[in-house]
Amino acid sequence: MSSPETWTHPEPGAVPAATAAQPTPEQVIAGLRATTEGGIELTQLLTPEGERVASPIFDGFVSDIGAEQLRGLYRDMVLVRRADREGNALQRQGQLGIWVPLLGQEAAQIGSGRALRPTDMAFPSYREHGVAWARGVDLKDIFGIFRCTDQGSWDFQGSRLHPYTIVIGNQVVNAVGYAMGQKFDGKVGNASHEDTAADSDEATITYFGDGATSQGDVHEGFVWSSVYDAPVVFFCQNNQWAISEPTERQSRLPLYQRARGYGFPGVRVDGNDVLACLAVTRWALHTCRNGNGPVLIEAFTYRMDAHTTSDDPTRYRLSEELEVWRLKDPIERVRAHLTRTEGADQEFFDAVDAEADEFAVELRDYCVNMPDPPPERIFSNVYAEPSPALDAQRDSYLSYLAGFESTAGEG
Amino acid sequence: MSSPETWTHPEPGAVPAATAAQPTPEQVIAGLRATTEGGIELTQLLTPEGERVASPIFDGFVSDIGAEQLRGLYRDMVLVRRADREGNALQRQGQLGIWVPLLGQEAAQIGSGRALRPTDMAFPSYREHGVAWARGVDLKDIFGIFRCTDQGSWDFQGSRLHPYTIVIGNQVVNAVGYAMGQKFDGKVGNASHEDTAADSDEATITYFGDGATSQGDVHEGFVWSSVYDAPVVFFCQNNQWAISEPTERQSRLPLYQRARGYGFPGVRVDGNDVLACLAVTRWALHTCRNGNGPVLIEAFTYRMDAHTTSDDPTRYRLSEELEVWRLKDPIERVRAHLTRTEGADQEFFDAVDAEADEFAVELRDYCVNMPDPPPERIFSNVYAEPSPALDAQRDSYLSYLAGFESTAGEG
Amino acid sequence: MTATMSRDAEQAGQGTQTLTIAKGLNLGLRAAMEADNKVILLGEDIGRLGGVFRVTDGLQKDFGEERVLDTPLSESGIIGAAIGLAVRGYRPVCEIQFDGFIFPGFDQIISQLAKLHYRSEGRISVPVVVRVPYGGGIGAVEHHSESPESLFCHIAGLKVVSCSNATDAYWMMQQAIASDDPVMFFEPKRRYWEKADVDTTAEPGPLMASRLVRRGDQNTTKRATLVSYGPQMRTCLDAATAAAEDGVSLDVIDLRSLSPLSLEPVFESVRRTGRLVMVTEAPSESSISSEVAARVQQECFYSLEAPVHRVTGFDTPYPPAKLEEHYLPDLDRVLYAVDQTLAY
Amino acid sequence: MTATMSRDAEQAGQGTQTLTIAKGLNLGLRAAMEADNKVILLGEDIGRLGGVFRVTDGLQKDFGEERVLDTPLSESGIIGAAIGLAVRGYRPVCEIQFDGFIFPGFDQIISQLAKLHYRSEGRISVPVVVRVPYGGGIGAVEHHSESPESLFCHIAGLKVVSCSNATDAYWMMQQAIASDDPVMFFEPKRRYWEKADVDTTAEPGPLMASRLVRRGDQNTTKRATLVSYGPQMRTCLDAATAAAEDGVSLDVIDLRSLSPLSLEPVFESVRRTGRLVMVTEAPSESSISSEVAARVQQECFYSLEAPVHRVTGFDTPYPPAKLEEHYLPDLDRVLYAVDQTLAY
Ligand SMILES: Cc1ncc(C[n+]2csc(CCOP(=O)(O)OP(=O)(O)O)c2C)c(N)n1
Ligand SMILES: Cc1ncc(C[n+]2csc(CCOP(=O)(O)OP(=O)(O)O)c2C)c(N)n1
Ligand SMILES: [Mg+2]
Ligand SMILES: [Mg+2]
Repeated sequence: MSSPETWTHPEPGAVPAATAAQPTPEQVIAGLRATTEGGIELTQLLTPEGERVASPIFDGFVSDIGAEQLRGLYRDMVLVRRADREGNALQRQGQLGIWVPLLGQEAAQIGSGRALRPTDMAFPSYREHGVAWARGVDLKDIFGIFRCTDQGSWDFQGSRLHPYTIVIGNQVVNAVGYAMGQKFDGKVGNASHEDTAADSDEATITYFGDGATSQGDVHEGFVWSSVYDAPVVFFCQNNQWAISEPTERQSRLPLYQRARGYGFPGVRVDGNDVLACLAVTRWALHTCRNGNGPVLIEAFTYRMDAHTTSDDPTRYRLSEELEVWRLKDPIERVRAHLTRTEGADQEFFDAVDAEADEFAVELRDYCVNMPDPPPERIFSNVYAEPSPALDAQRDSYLSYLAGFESTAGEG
Repeated sequence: MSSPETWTHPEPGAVPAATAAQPTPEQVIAGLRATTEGGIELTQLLTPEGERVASPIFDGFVSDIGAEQLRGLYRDMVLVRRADREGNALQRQGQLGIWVPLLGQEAAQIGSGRALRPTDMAFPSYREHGVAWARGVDLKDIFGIFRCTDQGSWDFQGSRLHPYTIVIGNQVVNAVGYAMGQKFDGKVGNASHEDTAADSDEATITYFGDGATSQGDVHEGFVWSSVYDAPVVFFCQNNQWAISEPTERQSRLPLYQRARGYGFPGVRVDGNDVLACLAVTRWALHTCRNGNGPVLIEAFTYRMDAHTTSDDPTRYRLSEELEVWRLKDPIERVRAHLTRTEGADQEFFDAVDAEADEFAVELRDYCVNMPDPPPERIFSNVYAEPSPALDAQRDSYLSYLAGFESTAGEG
Repeated sequence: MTATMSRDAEQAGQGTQTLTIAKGLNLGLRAAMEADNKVILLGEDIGRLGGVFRVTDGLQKDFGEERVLDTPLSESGIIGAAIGLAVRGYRPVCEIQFDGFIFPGFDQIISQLAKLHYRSEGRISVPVVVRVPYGGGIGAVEHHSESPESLFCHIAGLKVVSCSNATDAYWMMQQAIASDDPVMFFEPKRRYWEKADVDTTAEPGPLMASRLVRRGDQNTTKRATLVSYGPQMRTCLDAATAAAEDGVSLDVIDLRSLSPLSLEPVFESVRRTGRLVMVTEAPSESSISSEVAARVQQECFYSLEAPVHRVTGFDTPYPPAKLEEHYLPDLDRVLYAVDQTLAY
Repeated sequence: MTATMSRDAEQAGQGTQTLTIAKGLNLGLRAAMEADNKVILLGEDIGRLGGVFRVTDGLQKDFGEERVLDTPLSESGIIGAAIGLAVRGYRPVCEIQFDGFIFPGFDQIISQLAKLHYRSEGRISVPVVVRVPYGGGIGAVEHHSESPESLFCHIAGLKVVSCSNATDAYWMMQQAIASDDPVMFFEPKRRYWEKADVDTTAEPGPLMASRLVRRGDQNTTKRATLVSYGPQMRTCLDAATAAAEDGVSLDVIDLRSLSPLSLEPVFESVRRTGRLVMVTEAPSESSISSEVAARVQQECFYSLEAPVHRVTGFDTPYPPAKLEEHYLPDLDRVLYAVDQTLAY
């Protein structure tokens, strides 16, 4: 009784159903317990060793990705990882209040992020620095969040990357609302033929974690999008952990199968395979743009660092786990592939590394020189329209502050 | 691309997925649009014409239901319907503020309610008068809710029927918590063999509607119960409507299939077939008691009356729909079966009707004589422990009131 | 919008008409939808049924299913989707069916709706209106008679308003929709059927302002100020009339804007009368009535001849409706409070 | 409970010890779990990790996975399941990881937790404790520094308490768990590491009581009362010390119980000092600070020589943490307010 199909034809006398406490081996492999195995339904185009695997279903979605494009994806991942490591370092040196590392999730974020068209919209969670990069957001604008000088300062509408959201899962319904708007605006289903999508067609993607799938809002997003055929891709990065809790605390089944209950496609992709993430996300966006409604993608990946710089993962997970996942590193497999199959030489890799070094310096310089916001900021933009009551609070506080200054001046 | 199985193996070049706006005929029949067809996976033991249909899976769960027991179920349904009609009448006559009719849902409620053991627990929504009856609750104690004298006044713990809940779906997580408690108390999985359940084993059932399935809390209940193997039966009465909204506003797929995404069984039963509801619920409770965790039952039924006495369904649904469902009346099919197959005669039916008449009179008498609660009630039981602040509010209000009386006495 | 327009469509902008509050809201919504095709309504049963109070009656018929959405039964989804639509450039108006059902959508209101403009440093506006029929007095079962407005008054970034008459219903609804800020719009459901003459041509003053609606006789020695809003305005106006017969002269102020508060008219009045009775059916603890009292004692310290007196719902859950006449402030309780404050 | 008990197990009930607030809470939880095996903890990361603040450190190890549950990431589920467990006879203690994450669980708190005892006419008790680390000053990102306690103070049926020191942490936690009412337990997260000597043998006074923690010199002419709770108690005590050096004598009161309020000690003090400064980092509008002001002006009208003065967080969302030193009341702002009120 371990396959969902049979659960709609229950056999009361048959063997007991698998339970969360006693999962079947099949369930364990499918991702119930933290594991490196994605199971047989995992879509992979590049093996950890860098070999290209054919996929009749998804190859068509990356037919334009040649050696040059692959180098681009490699560079994206290296730069983003370097920025991420710099974030960690800056936090350790007291330049940031906290850092939320993406280490290990570069492929999931770059692959999906690069699948977007400029007109598509993205609603991130808080770890999506790679997506931000792919959207063309200057990563400097991310650092203010973690330095606690601001709450995100890029051009949200221009870049079509919504602000980060920290309350787990609650951006998901916002993304669905946005996608409904795309549909109401006539930006969906304009293609003359199923194989194409019109240039004017749009879609939305939203990012969340394995832990987030337990939240009511994610469910409500699933319901709304399927009922309104909203063009939204739910991109769940299953990095195996929600802080200290493994995925088994959230589900009996592999998470991509959650979509089955709502009547829209759910697929699992190797989240450490940038090519597969690109292909599968492109396919999903295509489906959305054509008016078929939502798609759930589970990117099976791993959080290789702590949850945040405040976290100490040695308290809850074994280092062996990390070792096994290191062998599946998202960057290494592209490097291997480029070297073996696409003739990339050391010079190329050195050049990318050098660029990354420069990038890190640039970020650091920016970050350490970031000015504190003025106290007025506390009171600004609470409302779009003026509020005399709040203005009075501001004025009174500022004149109180000025009092100190003048006293200081006198003293 | 209309079957969930294929959605985990997407074929990007294939025909487009069905959408909510353009459902496949199969989806329509399966319950996407309000319909009388439950689809091929509907479990039915008694046809609308009263014929007994064999079910290798479920027959074993009603092998003890002979002619006498069926008469009992018939009587249950007739009495409950009569109480329900009396509720409507009392509201029309100004004796109740509102009434929430169960007309058409008698089989779903009596079948599932009678499946419970005394030690099982039930968490109802607000329409479960039939469940209350089956739990042995005096229906008089329901009427105060709708007369607005109280908010339920039966012995909640003794009857193991929790108070009615009006906020849609939010009792579902409470039920799951209770079921977790049953498990922690060692009241689950004590049978020596899979076919039986130990006398000490318990389970919980919770009731909600088709509309409720969209709420985040119902989802969180699904997640928690599957993760903790909580012995809880989710009994969804799909009566085709959430006030004025048909089920298609809530889901693309038949609702019982929602369970597929969580990894526990979901079944659809003919909600107008009391025998099938009894059998399927007994099976589900059995599964729960044995420690296999939750089960979702979708009882495919119909709300034959208005949403409440405040509602006017002619504004949003066609009377033809009601006509078709009348042919599937839950009481009529048992009556036909008893007459044709079990040799029940007119005398039996007359006796039940007479009992129902008496019952109605009794309820009416009780109801119209129900005293208003005293003003002190406003202040009592806000806290389990005394609150001086609130006592002061009470005393001040009561002495204010007393002031009127003394003035009135003087005047 | 379909070609055949209902009669209502012609009713907006036609000079003075006698309207109920419900109809005023309905015509206000209609006018806003006609003026801006980005205005879109979301809610449970608001389309085909026209809402359980018929406030959206006829709108889906005239504006179509993509502008008046019968949504899934999911309040977090309603607010959350509205936010997304607002980010996309729409001006969504959500209906929460009853006061007690707003809580499943609370997180979206607090964490997203109220904060997006602030956290984005003004780059994103979320002009969402959340309509909440609120308050008791309709003989309903649980969760259908609550007054949760104080909770929203505590949250920065939200505008909280309440109308008390058909004219305000008509105009404030349009002003709320036109506002670039999120607005919690509390509708006094038990007054939905109260009528007034509404001039649908002359737009009145600003949305976020309190209003002195009755000025007491300044020559009387027994004077006080009554402050209220929404459903209790009727009670206060009746009390003022009754008090006048007894030689007590009351200023009556309709707060209209509950947050941010605009208390100048209150201060001005209290400085004249020296006495304030604040009336609301919401519970008193940590509430809007506490706020008014706190602010008035601060601003009018030397003018007050008696402490600010509050007449409120009790600090209990809303009781079974058979008891609501005791729970809800009424004419007698207001007059009694006035007497008490005068006797101070 | 496993056979091998950690060293902590021995720490409870051992006379006077120096404890941090976090450790006081931890030992309080432990003592309650030992005393009653129906006490059960639910929350995110509270088991293996011991909570992000380590307040539940070691408890899963000693009491097992069925008494310390690492739950799904779902706050409505946490509160909702706790309610069901309470109905079953358990005494659940929920941890909400940070203040800003309580809102997804708000509906369960408002509609179920606060009301079950009332609506069941006392037939059902829901002795659930909801622990909420709250307040700012820790340099955190959004939603990690909020003070939402006023919202809960407005809701009848909930007890709302906050501890400000290790002794209260230890005892109030046990008292809250022993209470048959639902208790919202607000923990001053930025003071978690402040130490005090705690006597773990002598149970102090009742949970629902305010306490005069410092009595000013009655012979000084410059006198006022400071009222606060939770994280701002430290600030107020420091302010009182500083003021004393300047010849200003301050009574300092720790509210402890935020709802229902027990204000007698406040009234008593204000009747002596004639002046009140209420300090809280929560926003001011429609809040607990409004309530204290409203009640004090009512009860102490003739004693007040200046209006009740409030020092609070501003009516804005919590700002980026680089600005929190401006947002949070500090020694200077409290002293400035004292001066202002004295100058009145
Ligand atoms: C509503 C809410 N509850 C709790 C938290 C605290 N919290 C922050 S991240 C996190 C775990 C999230 O896990 P997952 O969804 O898998 O995302 P990941 O961090 O692994 O990317 C938790 C519990 C929060 N931010 N929001
Ligand atoms: C949270 C919440 N939102 C809205 C309502 C108002 N309401 C009461 S019943 C109902 C429809 C419920 O439909 P369904 O779940 O199918 O149950 P049924 O009434 O058909 O039995 C609605 C919207 C409510 N009670 N609670
Ligand atoms: Mg994760
Ligand atoms: Mg229904």
